[in-house]
Amino acid sequence: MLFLQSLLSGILTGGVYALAGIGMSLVFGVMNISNFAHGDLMMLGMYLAYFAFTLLKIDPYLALLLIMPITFLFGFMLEKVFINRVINHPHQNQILLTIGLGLIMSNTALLAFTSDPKILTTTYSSSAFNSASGISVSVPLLLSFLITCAITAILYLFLSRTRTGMALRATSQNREAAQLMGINVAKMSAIAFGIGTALAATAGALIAPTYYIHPLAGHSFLLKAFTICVLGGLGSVVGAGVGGVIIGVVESMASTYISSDWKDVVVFMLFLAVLLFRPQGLFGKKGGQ
Amino acid sequence: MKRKFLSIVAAIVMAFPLLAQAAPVKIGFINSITGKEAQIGENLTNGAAMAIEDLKAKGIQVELVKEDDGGDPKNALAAYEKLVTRDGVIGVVGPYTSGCANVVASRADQYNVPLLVPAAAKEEITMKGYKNVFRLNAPANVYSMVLMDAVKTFKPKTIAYVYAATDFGVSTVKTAQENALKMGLKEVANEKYQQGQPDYRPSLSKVKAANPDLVFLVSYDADAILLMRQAKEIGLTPKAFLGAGAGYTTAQFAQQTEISNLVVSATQWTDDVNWTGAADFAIRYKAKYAKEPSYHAACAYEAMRIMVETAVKSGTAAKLQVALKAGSWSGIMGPVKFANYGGFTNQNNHPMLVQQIQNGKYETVYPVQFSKKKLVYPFKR
Amino acid sequence: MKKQLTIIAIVAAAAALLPIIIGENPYITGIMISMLMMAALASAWNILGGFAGQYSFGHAAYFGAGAYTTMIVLSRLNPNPLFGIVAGIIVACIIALVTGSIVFRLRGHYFGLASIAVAEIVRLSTLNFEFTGGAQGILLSDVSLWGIDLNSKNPFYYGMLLLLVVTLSITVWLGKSKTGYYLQAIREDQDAAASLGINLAFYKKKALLISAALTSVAGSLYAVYIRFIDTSAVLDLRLSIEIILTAIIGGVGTLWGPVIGALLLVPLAEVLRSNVLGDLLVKLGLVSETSGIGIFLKENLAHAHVLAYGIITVLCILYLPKGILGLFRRVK
Amino acid sequence: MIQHLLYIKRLNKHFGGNVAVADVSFSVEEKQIFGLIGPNGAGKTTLFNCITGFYPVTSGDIIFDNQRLNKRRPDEICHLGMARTWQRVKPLGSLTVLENVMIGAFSITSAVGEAEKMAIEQLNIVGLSDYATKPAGSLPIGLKKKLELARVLATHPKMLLLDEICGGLNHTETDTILDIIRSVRNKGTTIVFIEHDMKAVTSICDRIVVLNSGEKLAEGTPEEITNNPDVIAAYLGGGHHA
Repeated sequence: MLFLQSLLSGILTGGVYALAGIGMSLVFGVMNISNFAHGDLMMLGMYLAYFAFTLLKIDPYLALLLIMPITFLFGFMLEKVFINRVINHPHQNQILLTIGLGLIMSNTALLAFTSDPKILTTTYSSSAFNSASGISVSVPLLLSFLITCAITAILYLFLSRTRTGMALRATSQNREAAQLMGINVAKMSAIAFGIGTALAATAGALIAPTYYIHPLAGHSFLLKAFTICVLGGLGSVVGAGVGGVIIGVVESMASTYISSDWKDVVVFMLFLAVLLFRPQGLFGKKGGQ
Repeated sequence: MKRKFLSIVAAIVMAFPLLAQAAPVKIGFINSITGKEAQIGENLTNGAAMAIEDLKAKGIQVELVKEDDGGDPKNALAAYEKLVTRDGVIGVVGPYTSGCANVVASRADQYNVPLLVPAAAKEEITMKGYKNVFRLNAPANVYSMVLMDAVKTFKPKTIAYVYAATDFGVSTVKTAQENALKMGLKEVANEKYQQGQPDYRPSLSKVKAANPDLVFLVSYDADAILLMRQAKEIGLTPKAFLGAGAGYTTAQFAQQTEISNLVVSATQWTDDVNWTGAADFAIRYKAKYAKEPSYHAACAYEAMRIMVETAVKSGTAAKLQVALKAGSWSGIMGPVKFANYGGFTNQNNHPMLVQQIQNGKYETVYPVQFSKKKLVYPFKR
Repeated sequence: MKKQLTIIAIVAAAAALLPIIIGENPYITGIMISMLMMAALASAWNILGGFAGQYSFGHAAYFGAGAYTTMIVLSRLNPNPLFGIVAGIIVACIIALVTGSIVFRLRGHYFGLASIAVAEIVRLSTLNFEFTGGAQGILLSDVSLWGIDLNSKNPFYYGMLLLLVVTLSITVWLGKSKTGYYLQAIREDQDAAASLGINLAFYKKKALLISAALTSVAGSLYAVYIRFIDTSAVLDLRLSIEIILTAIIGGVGTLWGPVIGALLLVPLAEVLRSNVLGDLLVKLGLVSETSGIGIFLKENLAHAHVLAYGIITVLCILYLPKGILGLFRRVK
Repeated sequence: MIQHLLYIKRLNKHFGGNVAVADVSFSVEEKQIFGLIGPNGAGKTTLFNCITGFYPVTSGDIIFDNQRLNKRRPDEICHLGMARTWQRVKPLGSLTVLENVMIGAFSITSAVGEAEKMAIEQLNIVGLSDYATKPAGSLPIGLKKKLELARVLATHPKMLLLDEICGGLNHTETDTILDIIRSVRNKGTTIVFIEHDMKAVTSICDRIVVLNSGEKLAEGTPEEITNNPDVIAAYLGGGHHA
């Protein structure tokens, strides 16, 4: 009973983690950049969903149709203006640049929206399906899980069936070779960052109805997204998807059977264990360096 | 290199005398304007600002020097030292966070400038015998005491704790456990959590499985709403939810009627308490800032009012210390007197209130002499 | 090497005279202590980051190890802070050894991410354990050493100065030793370094141990100075990032870069925090206190200080990737 | 009996499903100049990486100076007396030329002064003394190759593995390098040599192994190899010119 309940809520929560992880993994694969602003991009999605709901009266899940293109363009622009200028710099400078961009975003949000957390309450925010055996499934969580699955499937098709998708994958495999084959890698980087941003924002918007919206709310997801990326294999979309669900379940199980205040420690231990014993991640292809 | 260093120091040294011009009476205010506690800090800012306005209307002039500590004790100390050595304030209100208040309190006797702590809950702050440290609000142990007292008559048997892994959370639960022991309550679950998680269902499911009469909660603003939502989702229905201050006493929480109705919470202040000016303060605050005042705002208002009124009469830090020690006041926080009792020094023995959300509104339900409504027990959806 | 050591000695001597010149001024002394501390932290980080090119994003763990060990030893075992400092070094080195054994098998992104994970494990464990004071932190009433009054600031000023001098001297010495050359070889190309007989893990660990030990001493001094610690003050990721930013903005891999970074950033943060700028503009009559801009400056400038940090970081990475010292080098 | 310094016994290296080196065996005599040739992707560099400890081998043995190298780290192998250069040169870019060579010298001395002396000596040998204080990253490719050579020579190796040390060089530069290699051999160092330039290989090598698609195709003296029809078919026919 308790086991099933935690397994279920772990899987569903993991779905949202997965989306955040996939966005980061894609950026990582194509651009070889650890994006420390990812959490702040999630925060952006949360606020967009909130304002779409309060000002335009659009359901947060429906608002995704608006949020995704807007944040894609935002990410595209971020890449063009900032990130691509450091694409050949050392990793640490790239990391610090994204940290700086993240600080600017979160603190601008603090000035604009104050540090009062916003709560997005929909009619289904705290509703659940309850089975006779006493297991409950949160309605918004289930919805966001299904949307995550759909988005992941679309992304997968996009990457494997379209020209741009294949070019993205080629760039991710070998940047130099892709360039020699005539792929515009600069454009691919911008597209990858745009998609990564859109996915982060989507994750933010999906979690908004069951979470709170705050300028620093994305930060608790940043390290999770990294863990997911490493777990799934840096750059692997499918890996990140599965990694997200694994992290969700591990967290949920850890808080049920160990203790909720140690669950993050368990996740970080898992992270280190993966780095030690399988540095290429569960779905990574390349041999360890 | 060296020259650069010296010039920077020189620039700072020279910048300050400019700011320290003669003024009526100077009071410092250290607050968390930025950082993790910025949200509560804003309530304190508003409360203090209203006090200054009200005093001005009464013809009492004061120069307030505001400092931000960002929730970092190192900054709080720098702020306090700047206030007392550079700005020449004769009294300081603040800081908000317990960590910052602890550090500043431990230095107050060194500089002999009185510190009035408006809302930090940690007991230690006024338990070290500091001559210059005064505290208006009731310390952490009172939160659980008053909550337990309020439900005592209903004879609950078991209790579960769900609380944030923060100083306030841990301290409050520690004293709650002591009180529960005295009442003969059996602890059936103890779930400490890290703030900011999206999923508390596993912890709540464990609590539900233990089927407690009382669920004792300590959470900050947003977490409180999240926890109660998920509690409703999984069908956790004890006889009472007891929320210790913070997240369970916000207007935002009360507005979520679907999940917050009948939740009981401890607070330093309510707008329907029969203390002088409390209701009026609430109305004016709402008009000015377009939101309900939290107890933090009321604490800051009253602390600032007492500090300034006393400082203006005293004129020096030493006299202010004596006046604060000797004086007694009555206002929106009820009667105030800084006394020594039960190990505390200069602590206002503030009676805390218990309120319950009834139909989306906080109603004071305990102690009886301050309340109009009755506590609804047991809790029902 | 002699020349560099002489410069350090001259600068240190001048810095040692400063408190005497300034006189009894706890506020300014306090800020100078923060500057010296940040300079020492960034310089200690630079030994690993600048020499070996291993960018640790988890140095708060060593700072916290020093701070916590010292406070625990002081409050339970021995009232002499020197014991606490030594115990802090030992604990920090143990954490560094464990961390090193795990993370130095990894390269590039992995090292940075793994160092965060280790630091987070340290932070969360400290928060969850009872003996560390957990979420409540550790508060200490009074400390004294050989009858010196540790309520005054000067002992800490000189303590931090000494730590900085030691750190800089180690940096100079490293620059001219086999270990230093080896670390630089590792920074430039790990495969080439290994093929030339350099035991990568051994030398990286050596650099980490030196760096961690120095960082922990800063943590110990901080703890005794402030006399209250909790995880958000001494183990937070923010601190790790602040250390890196200081080093980068000053100039990674240079002797004086981290020091210059601290001398600029700490006062800047203080100026923004205390809103001196806004007050100054008002006092000078440039902006009216009641005007929109005046109110905005007074109310919001403090809010903006982290924002300013972000903007400076971005500008620095884009236009000064080698730091301020890098700029001077380019001019030369 | 002839003393062999290096034995490669039935060496295999797989990457996932790809076989990069298949069952290769050969041995190198002391003081020999031993050539390792083959078309692109034949597995030469992979073999080097296995021998010098950068890749773990899938199966087989590597015996150097009576020691099994299979599980040794690159730095240990270097200390055993085997040094290598890289096909894509790896100068320690921001260090000076002298410092680069000192890094090599540090494997036999810990004293900075002595390492500097040894490094200057090596720079004289390869003719880079004029560039001693220049950052290594700023050198043109020909000088970088010389630097690679000086750096490994400073480790005083028993055996030197050279990965296309003449690649990208003009004739004069190639001749200088070959002269240096000969003189190094004459002082007692054994040399294994990967090279594309057939002329360089045949002019300098005592013995040659030809790899193709990871397998050993032929082994013999330069004359035997240049006349081997299999080699001509696989190697020369593959678009490369002697």
